[in-house]
Amino acid sequence: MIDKLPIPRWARRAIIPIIIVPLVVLYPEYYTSLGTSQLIPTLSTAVTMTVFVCMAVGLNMVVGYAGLLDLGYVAFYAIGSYVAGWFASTQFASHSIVFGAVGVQSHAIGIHISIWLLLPVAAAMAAAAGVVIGLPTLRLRGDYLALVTLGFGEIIPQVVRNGDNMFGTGFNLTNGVAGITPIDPMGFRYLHGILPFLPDNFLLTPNLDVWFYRVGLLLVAITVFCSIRLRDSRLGRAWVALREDEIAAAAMGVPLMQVKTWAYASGAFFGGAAGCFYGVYQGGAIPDNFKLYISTLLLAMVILGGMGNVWGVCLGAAVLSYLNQQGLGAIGNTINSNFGTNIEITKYEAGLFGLLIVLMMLFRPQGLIPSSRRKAEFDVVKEEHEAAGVVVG
Amino acid sequence: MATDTHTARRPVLAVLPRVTGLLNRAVTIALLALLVFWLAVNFVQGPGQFGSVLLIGFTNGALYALIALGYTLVYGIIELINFAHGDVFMWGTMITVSIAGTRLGLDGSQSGIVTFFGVLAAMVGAMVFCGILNPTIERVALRRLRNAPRLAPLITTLGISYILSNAAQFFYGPNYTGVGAILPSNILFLDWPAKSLIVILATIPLLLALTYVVRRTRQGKAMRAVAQDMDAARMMGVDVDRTISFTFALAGILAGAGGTLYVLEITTTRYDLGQIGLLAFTAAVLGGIGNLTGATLGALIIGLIQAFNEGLSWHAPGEQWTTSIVFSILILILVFRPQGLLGQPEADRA
Amino acid sequence: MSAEAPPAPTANPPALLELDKVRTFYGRIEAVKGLSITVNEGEIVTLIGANGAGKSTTLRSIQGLTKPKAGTIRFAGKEIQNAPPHQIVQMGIAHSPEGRRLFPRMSVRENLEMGAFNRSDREGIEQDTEHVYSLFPRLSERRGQQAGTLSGGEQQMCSIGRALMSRPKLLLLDEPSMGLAPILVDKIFEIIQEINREGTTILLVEQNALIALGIASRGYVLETGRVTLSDRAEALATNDEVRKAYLGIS
Amino acid sequence: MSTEAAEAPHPGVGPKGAAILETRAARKEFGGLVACSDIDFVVPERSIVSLIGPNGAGKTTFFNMLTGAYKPTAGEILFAGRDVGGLPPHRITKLGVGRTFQNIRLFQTMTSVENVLVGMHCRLKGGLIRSILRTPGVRREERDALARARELLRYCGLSERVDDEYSMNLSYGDQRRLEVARALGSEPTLLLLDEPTAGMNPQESADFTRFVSQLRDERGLTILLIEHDMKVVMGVSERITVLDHGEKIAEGSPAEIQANDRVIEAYLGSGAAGSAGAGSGATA
Repeated sequence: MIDKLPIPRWARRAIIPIIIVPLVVLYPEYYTSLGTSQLIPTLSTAVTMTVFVCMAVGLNMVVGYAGLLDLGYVAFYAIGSYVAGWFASTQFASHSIVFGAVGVQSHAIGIHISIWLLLPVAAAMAAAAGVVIGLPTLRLRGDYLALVTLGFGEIIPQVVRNGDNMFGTGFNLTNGVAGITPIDPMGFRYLHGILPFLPDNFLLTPNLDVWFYRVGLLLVAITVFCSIRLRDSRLGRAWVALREDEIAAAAMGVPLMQVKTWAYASGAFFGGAAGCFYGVYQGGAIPDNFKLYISTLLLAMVILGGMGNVWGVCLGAAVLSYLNQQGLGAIGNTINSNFGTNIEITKYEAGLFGLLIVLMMLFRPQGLIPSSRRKAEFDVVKEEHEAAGVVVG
Repeated sequence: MATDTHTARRPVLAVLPRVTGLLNRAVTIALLALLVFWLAVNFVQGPGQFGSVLLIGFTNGALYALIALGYTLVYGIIELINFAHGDVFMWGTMITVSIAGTRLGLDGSQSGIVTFFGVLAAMVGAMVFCGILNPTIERVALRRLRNAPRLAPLITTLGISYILSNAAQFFYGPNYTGVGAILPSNILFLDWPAKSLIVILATIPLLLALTYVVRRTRQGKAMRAVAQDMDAARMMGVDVDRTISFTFALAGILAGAGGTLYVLEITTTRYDLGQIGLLAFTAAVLGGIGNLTGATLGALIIGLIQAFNEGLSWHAPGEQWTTSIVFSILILILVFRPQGLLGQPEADRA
Repeated sequence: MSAEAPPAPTANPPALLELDKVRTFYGRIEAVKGLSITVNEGEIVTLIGANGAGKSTTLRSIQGLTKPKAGTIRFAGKEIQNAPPHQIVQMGIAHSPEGRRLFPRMSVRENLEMGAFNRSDREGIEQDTEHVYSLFPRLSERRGQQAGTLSGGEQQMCSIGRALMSRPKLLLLDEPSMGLAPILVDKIFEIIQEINREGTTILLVEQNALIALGIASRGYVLETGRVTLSDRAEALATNDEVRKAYLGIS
Repeated sequence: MSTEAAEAPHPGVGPKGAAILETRAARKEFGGLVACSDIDFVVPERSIVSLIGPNGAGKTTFFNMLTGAYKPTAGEILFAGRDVGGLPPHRITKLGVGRTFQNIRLFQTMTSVENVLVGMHCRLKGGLIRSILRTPGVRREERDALARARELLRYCGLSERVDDEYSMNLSYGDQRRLEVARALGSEPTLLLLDEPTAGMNPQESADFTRFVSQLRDERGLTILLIEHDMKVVMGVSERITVLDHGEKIAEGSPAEIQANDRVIEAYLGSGAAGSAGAGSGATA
């Protein structure tokens, strides 16, 4: 429809962002007026959604752009969270280092570095881990590579779970199953000094969530921006070439190892930042959060949204993280209260989630908003498929 | 090393691979020596314990092999990691519990013959169930995606995995369920747990039967043909869809049998047991995915690693490190042999 | 020219294969656009045309590998456009595809056995295997060798031999000369003629129009999915346009 | 090699006639199988050399050694006087070896322009951080690269219409041309063409033959090609090397090769190049 209107190309491309961006940015201002339905995402859900969008867009660089299947992305999330845990809590009680942290006594035990400084640190450490994961796998192809990433995704959570007594030395790195908690606050308190019009209660939940949501959106904006810039760069082209045909890419002068490593590192970078932020928001780094389930959930977000397409991935991540966090439960409760049934929908969450994935793959395997490259690929596949007379169903 | 003759021309570059090559070899030998030493000390400290740990290792290995073969069969024919396979296996354990425990009430108190036929019935039941379940999954959810880019069917199997484990939770509840000790735990004077021996002995004919089917029968020939070139197989008159269904059925049957043996050995199971599939899949890759002997070998290695790690007493890291150790070893091996232990090197694609 | 004079078409031979207004899509591209051709019993018919003219797609449509969207394909009187490939093979159509498509990790012998996949007459299979070996003595020497390690010419022989193993009434040959040394091309085409003399009808797709027209009785010229010319082979070989476009003679 | 030596046709590294590529006893084994057996081979600067031989004679294996896809089991491969045996492919490309593939290997879901831009990868410098920031340098480089890519596409005879078309949607002939354009993107001094006329009709082959000569004459490239079409081979090459069973059995000018008994026996057949070579009529 919109294609037919006599609107210039740039304007057409601008219409959707012009509508959507204010809707998203101003969400905290109007969501209470949407009603009291449980289905309306709470601010806490909205913060979680921004975190997952960040991670999914990061993962998309590895999977969608470079075509490297990564089944262990949760490792970077974990690393990000633990960086926050180590450097902004009382974990290392033998030290007392305070640097830029807001709301922490200047002689508090433990290391307390401003979260704002830790975000890039966490991202960088995750990126370094991405390189480490990438290095031994550089000679591997396809599914072997996937398995190694899966392995790292299993090893890192296990290390943090067992890390309260590293190899029997008694050194407590991660505080084991209990995790590191609490983590220092983000430091929004500082705003009170510079923005005098803020009410006194702005630091109380849920008012505080508004600020987390804004920071989350900022992270999303940065991630998406970098992702698009990289996609359109020399490196981005090399990634697509690598995905299409490794041998031809190498013969055209693309250094495979370097380019793959950069893909892992850039993907991990944003996973680390998001993990750090989420750790602060949740107030702790808890091993139970870092399960294979998260890796697969993220992968599903990328694929359902439309692999390779940043906007599709954002949408996929928003939808799935909403469903995962609040939506499925809310839908169940709504059904129960309207039909007098007594379904404990949380019990079926995993199954429903699985069903959603399967149905989506059966009926729209190219994702919600596929990239044009994917679409081209799928069009051919679909036609061939119909031509081959494969019975559908 | 091929670079020897180049030494004069570019000394640094030519020597580098030699040095890293030597280093690699030295590290490998050192690691192996350490492993042997560790095992030897453990053996000397407690030969009896060592023996039973070895047996547990082989038993685990046999169980993993039955699951790993399912991964390898399916991967071999359509190059798909079937993430739902572990859950099919889990359903095999559930069906076994239903038949042997709930319906037949086996608990080890029955006579040998009753137990034997009861177990056999449970096993056949589990094999039939999984042998139908697996091709049904293929038919309903995967066939449509036969020509789609590879991640689409992969993610579908993830979804199915969630559905299967959730369904098990629905029918069997969120807690462990299981059977009594159906099999005797001692044989005569031997200190070894008999049930472990039985599990190993029951696995052998299954593996031989599989080998026969793949190597000798018409369907096996069709499977190999489809695996090597699907279109060419079609041109030869092979019904490709049927062959793929058959392969899924074979994988399911093995998983079903594995499920029964698992329940006999471990006696309990739960809806999330499918995660064990991860280890089995690792075994398949370790051995060289697509290679049947490789999957069995990989499964034995992983079974032994797990048993040594969890069972030995002298400086064994213990159960909480098993996954990390298994994956670390896998990564190490893949770095040196990217195609797995018995896998074929990547075909010449240039 | 080493090829012999083409056999004269018989008076009114029965049509073994008839394509009637067949349309086939490859991806989004309509590769075959309403194609009608006839192959009579005992003939060698060739399809010539540039790359992308739809020659291979036509063969794939006949074998049921790529289903036509419209039109009918009749083989020995029966409509087969909706039959699955394995049934079409059983009816008596065999295919030696472009690029040979052998099973690389099976031996020559196993490849030949795959060709007889739908047969169960052991003796007959044994006989036919020997017959293939007598047509291609090279294969006999290499019977235990993995097909993936054969040279190009040997692979081509194995591919044709494999197709013969189903005792086809109609043999579809796709680019048998591709990538072969000139010396081998002559040899392969001699054998193709011999196979034809033994009673197998052949539909030949070939880039090398000169040699194809040399052994065929009739030919069709395809351009972008349509037949633009059809005639007896000798007539095509002397047709000015064909000479210019496909024979490289101006 | 300067990375910015783009505009002018390549001056060439040395005087015409000096060897730009030389192999000494280059050998490749797979398991026990010897695919290339101790091949001595010389390609003079700015010449056009063909490699012929039956399928499976080791030609493509030999190519793969030259481009770094395979590491030679033994022997030396000297490019511009430097031993490149066993270097990774991208390094060899950067030194100035470009190639095309026997069965076209384009990046299918990339446009024609993008394909050529990937070919230019090793001549561009935009790194990760600077790409994100899109510094003026990167911006300029990208703009120039784009212009150069379009220029190369035109040079290879592709119309503007295909610039933004996915390469998978191009016609067969255009795909072949695009492969050459992509290889030229890396600014090679030596171009390896692996059966470039496979699947072309005689007309197209003849056009392509002219194009190969033009590449040498206008851009100063050295060209090594594997080819089955005797008309192309005899028409364009200055020297021909014949491989059979992984061994070099003959080497010389087209006329010498056509008259060589061993070549006739192993490859050409008694009808010589005249009868069977794809459509090469007696008028050739």
